[in-house]
Amino acid sequence: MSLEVEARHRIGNFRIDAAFRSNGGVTALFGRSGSGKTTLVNIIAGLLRPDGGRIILDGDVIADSARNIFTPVHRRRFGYVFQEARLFPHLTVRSNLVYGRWLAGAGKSASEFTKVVEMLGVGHLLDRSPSTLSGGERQRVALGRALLAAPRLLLMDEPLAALDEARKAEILPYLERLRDETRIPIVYVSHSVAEVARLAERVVVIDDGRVQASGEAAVILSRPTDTPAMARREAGALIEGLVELHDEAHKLTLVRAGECLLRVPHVAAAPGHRLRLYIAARDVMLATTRPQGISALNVLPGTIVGLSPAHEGSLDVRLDCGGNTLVARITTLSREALGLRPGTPVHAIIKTVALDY
Amino acid sequence: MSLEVEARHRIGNFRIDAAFRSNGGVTALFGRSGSGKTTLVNIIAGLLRPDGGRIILDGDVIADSARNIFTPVHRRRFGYVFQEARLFPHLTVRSNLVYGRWLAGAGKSASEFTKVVEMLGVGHLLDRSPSTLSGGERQRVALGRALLAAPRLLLMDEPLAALDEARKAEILPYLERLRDETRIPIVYVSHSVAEVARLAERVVVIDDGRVQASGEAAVILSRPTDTPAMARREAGALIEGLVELHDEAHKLTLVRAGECLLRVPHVAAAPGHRLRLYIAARDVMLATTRPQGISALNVLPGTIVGLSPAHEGSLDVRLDCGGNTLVARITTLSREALGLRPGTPVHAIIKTVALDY
Amino acid sequence: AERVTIFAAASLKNALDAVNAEWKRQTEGDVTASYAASSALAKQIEQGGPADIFISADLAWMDYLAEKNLIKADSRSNLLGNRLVLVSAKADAGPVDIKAGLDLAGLLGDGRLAMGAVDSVPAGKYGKAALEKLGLWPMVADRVAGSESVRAALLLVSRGEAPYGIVYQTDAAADSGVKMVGTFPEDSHPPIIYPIAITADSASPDAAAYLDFVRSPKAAPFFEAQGFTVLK
Amino acid sequence: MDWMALSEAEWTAVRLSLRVATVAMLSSLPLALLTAMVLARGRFWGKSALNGLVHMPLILPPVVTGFVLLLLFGRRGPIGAFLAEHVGLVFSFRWTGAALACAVMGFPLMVRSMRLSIEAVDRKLEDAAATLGASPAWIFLTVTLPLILPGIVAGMVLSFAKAMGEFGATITFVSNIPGETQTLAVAIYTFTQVPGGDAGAMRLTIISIVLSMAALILSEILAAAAARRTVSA
Amino acid sequence: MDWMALSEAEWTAVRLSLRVATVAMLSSLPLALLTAMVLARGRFWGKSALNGLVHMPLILPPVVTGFVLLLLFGRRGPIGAFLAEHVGLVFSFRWTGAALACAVMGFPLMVRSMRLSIEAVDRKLEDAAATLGASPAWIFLTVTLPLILPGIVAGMVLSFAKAMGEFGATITFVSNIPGETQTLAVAIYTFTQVPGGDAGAMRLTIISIVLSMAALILSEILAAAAARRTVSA
Ligand SMILES: Nc1ncnc2c1ncn2[C@@H]1O[C@H](COP(=O)(O)OP(=O)(O)OP(=O)(O)O)[C@@H](O)[C@H]1O
Ligand SMILES: Nc1ncnc2c1ncn2[C@@H]1O[C@H](COP(=O)(O)OP(=O)(O)OP(=O)(O)O)[C@@H](O)[C@H]1O
Ligand SMILES: [Mg+2]
Ligand SMILES: [Mg+2]
Repeated sequence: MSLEVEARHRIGNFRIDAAFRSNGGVTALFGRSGSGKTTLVNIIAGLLRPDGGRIILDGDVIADSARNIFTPVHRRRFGYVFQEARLFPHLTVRSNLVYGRWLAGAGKSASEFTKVVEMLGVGHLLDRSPSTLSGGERQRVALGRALLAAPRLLLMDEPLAALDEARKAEILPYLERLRDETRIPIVYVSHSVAEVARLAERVVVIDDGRVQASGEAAVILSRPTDTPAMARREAGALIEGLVELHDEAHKLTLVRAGECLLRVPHVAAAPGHRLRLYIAARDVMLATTRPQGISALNVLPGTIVGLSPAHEGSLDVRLDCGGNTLVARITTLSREALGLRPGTPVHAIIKTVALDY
Repeated sequence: MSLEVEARHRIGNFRIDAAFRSNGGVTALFGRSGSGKTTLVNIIAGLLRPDGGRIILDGDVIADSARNIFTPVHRRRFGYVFQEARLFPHLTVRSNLVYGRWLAGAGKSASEFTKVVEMLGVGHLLDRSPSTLSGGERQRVALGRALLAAPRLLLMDEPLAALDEARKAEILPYLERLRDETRIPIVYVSHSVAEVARLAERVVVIDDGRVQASGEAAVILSRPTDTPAMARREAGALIEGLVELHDEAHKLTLVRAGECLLRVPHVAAAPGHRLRLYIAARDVMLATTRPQGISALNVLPGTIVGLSPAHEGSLDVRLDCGGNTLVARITTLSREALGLRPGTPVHAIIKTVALDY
Repeated sequence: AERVTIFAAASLKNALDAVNAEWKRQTEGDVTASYAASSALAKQIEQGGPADIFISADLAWMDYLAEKNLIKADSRSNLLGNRLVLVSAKADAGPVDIKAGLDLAGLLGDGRLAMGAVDSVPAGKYGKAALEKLGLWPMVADRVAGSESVRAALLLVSRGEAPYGIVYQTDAAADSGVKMVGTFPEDSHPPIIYPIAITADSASPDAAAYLDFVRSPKAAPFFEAQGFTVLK
Repeated sequence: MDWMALSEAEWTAVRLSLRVATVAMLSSLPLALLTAMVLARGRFWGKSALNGLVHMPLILPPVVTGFVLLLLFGRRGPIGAFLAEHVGLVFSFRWTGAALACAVMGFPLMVRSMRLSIEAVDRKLEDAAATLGASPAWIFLTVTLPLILPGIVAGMVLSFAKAMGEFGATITFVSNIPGETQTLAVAIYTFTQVPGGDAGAMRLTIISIVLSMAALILSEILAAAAARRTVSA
Repeated sequence: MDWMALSEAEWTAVRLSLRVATVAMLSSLPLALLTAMVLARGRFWGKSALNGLVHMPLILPPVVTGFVLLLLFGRRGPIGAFLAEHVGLVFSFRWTGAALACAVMGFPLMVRSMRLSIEAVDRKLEDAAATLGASPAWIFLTVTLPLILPGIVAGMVLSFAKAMGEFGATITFVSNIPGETQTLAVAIYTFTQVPGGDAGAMRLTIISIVLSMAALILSEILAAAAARRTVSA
């Protein structure tokens, strides 16, 4: 599964000129308000015919201005969760949900419907009119409508923005399963680093219509300077690991990443399964000696690779811990007190619960 | 400034029966999607005439079903930032912004306009039509429109949901200033504990139309069980302190809370100023002995007061640290390893950068 | 018997309905009448309208069809005549002797003279001709309110919109709201004639019989009852 | 209410009027919808001309419209002759002609209402349907059409009401033949043309009003039902 | 195009038609808007009756409408007498009467268009305006009115077009007085009533079409300008 997007377009004074590619999985579009994320998604969906560019999904040329190819929206079968819900006001919630499903043919079973409805918690709303729904309910129905349309590609424009954390925590695992099981490519617009870190394989950072950075989520999210849309507090590093074993008694999972062993909250994945962990810089503590008697379960020995310039009294310390890059944010006071500089051997201390989403 | 709200109403199968009072400042409405937050805000605004109840602002009876008083919406002068932007499609962004300002009379100067426009970053959009704005731009204009109407009370329904973290970080301080300087009471609906912790004096937790808990933000946010809308990862404790002194060199501020001294990122508040700090349980580490050579600047001695039941391999430990209640989330494995039980003396370790918003 | 279809000027409705009822009773023949403005009927006949017999409210539209050979020339005759009268709404209005030199303008005061539209409605055309003949036209030319039909003119008078009106005797007789105050001399205007003819396209074998019936003394009383003069 | 008792002929006129108005309304519906769609959404050369043409029956005196219909759709008219020969559809002096006249007279009213509704449709909903795999035709059927229902109902009401009151074009085009082309409105007109016809005209007018009111109330109920389901979400 | 040269009388009819149509359109605007508002938003006993009344001029043959106008607004009619005495407004045999007849005939068309637009307005925008301190009247002026502009324009177009074509009610109510009540439509009708009048009727019809088309195109430009600003946000 691969997606290639290239688009040049102009609306009013705004100009978009962006290209990115992804090899399936979730591609996160990240960028400040007004940077062109929705415009780009609209172009992918075919709702906006760009002045130039092309879209290739799995070798299938969906659109190519050079060759004058333009597949109309309804033949693309790209599910789209819009930034505003856009429910059909004249249909009930149930009819909204099955609108695309029906068109997709018998591809989706009734059990799929039940599953999605349950996951989204909209079962009690099925016979209601969209006008009577709350903001979050509307967004959930819109999400369900796109999911049930059996799309070849999912475009999601801030799909969880109006939802409470508890609800998000229910939906995210579903999206993860979707990503892992069906391998439907997903283009995901979000302002939440936590969401992106958890879901995305690739991150494309858009700024003023241009791709400012794009690449592996692990790489991009570790360079907060590339992502102006990310608040500083969300900087961190993404590390890849393999599930080693589960400690069922304590509901923990051991993850091997390079030479390190990390204890994370229980993950429903078989040993050997690949896992990505986003470790926020603010969650990493440094110690010059191995601390004793502390609650944190992860104490990783490592070496300081680099220090970012101080900003507002704090700085980011880049570490190498057994082949993994970690970022720790500490105060300038701590740096002075501990005398940290590149090459200093340190211990990175990370609470297990900080790795829970 | 005080606000008293009492409302009983029924729409379809949904029934709201809620009452709360606040003594000014920001009151956060917290609750899951569909719990009735928007309905309650609509009742306060006067857009929905409830079956019964009353609204009293500063002794001024705005509505009272018992006495058959109902001030029409436009006489209430309650600014309202809607969950959807609701911009006037036939007016330019500028006209949208000044719509209420004009009606409010000369109360707002041109400099106020410039200030708000700048803060929201919508200066370059002034002559555009709302239909050409991005989702976040629309929300910002809606925010500006309400702010500029010189309201007596501000109702904000997830005003920052569609915004990126960087933009939020620009707007939040403005709202804080608004709260502190103008003393306009604000009713603030949000799903973000960080936002609520930062802004709100009071938190009202709504569940299925009923007030499930209401009170000081410090109290409510420390009892995550009361707030099902809060993901577990957002549990924590709010502590109150006074600014002691500033360490300009290291951009730190020392805050005295009870007998403890906390180092937090620099705060623009004069010594003696009250400050509220929300300390997430996931950010608190426990140690049985005082650790040495670590980067965390805050190591607070305390005693375990209680332990919550374990859930999914972790539990919350309630501490008393020099008169402050803190909550630390640790794994069951750590509890066993460290042999923690009520009465155990421990050190709570909190990174300074974790206290940055 | 074959159906006979009559296209007749709308003002003939009352009389002709009665005649037709009698024809049906006597011959058990089928007859149906379409009443409309003579102009519309003439044009419909021109476009192939299913009329067997045409009765026009004036000679002009019959001539129009005759020129185009759309009527059987030998079947044409003048069926009915009518008189032009002056009516007034005021019950106390005295009789008016209609002759040259009449101070019609004085009678009208600041009111208007209601009549059929002088360019299009037959009664209007006759009325204008009569006024011209009597030399009264210049006096009232810009005081005329031309109606879409005689009936409308009559209504204007009976509603008091206009103090006087020029209408057919047949209409005036049937309206208790107006008072007939004078009759125009018969020689003051071209004879008011309702011509009748069988259309060229008529295929109904009963058309001729019907025409004979309408022109026979058996039908005359019905026309006379409505105030028409039956022409020989 | 003996006075209200209708003669056989009058009953015929009532039935005919209802048939003519209903057929006029229903048969012009598809073309009106298409025209409204084209005017609301299309961008083409000659759009103004089409728009003007649609308004013609309103701008022209009904007599002229009737006359034009007579010339075009009459037995000897180009279209009338063609249709009679190839489709077997004869308008001249038939109730079908009355329906045609009423349909033409009501056409601009129908088109305007529909166009207004089409222009008010949020195209974003149609976009959403397309992303769900709906073809343009399916979108039209399942999204656009239900959303413009108020305009369609309004257009139908106006067309029906107009058909009940239309006599100018009708009588000019297809004459005034009892049982065939004499609708209520034409019958009323006929009554107004003869002395003593007022009572008859009044009686028929009241019948016409009663019928139209019933149709109107029905339409309001339908529209309200449609609106209840399409409160903007 | 000597054939097109207009006589002085015809010029008068043209000017009169434009004046009558314009006055009819503009003067019925406020009442039509009010009625549309009441029908779209109001909930009261007798709403169906009001709705029926509004549609009356469409349902009744124009001649009947003309009769009714004469009965009500004529010199002796209750309203006509009152207005003549207290306001100095006389309709009978005046161009004002022609304008009244045209306004009445166009009224249902105007109301329907406006009502359709009013019903399509997102009330939530009005709510938003209220929270910003706008009184109901101010909301109507600054929010509702601009949003229903398409309906108002459509209503005005229909009313104007109808006024250009109206003659049945006009001639019945205020007769056919050259220079005073003889509008183009009435003049055309007059031509159709005399043998050989076709050329004259045709000439006036073309003029009427040209004028109406100009008005139509103007309205489209206005509507497009309004629409450009109110694309749903
Ligand atoms: N007209 C109606 N008929 C039936 N139920 C309704 C109606 N209007 C609202 N509700 C229900 O009332 C509940 C409260 O809605 P409300 O909009 O207040 O929720 P909310 O707390 O703002 O949620 P969110 O966070 O999703 O915006 C919802 O469950 C909604 O479905
Ligand atoms: N018709 C238009 N005319 C002018 N500018 C436009 C038009 N449409 C969009 N824009 C501009 O294009 C930019 C990109 O818009 P877009 O909706 O793609 O932003 P976004 O990244 O999705 O932002 P958000 O996070 O706020 O939703 C915005 O600055 C917007 O103002
Ligand atoms: Mg966007
Ligand atoms: Mg809500």
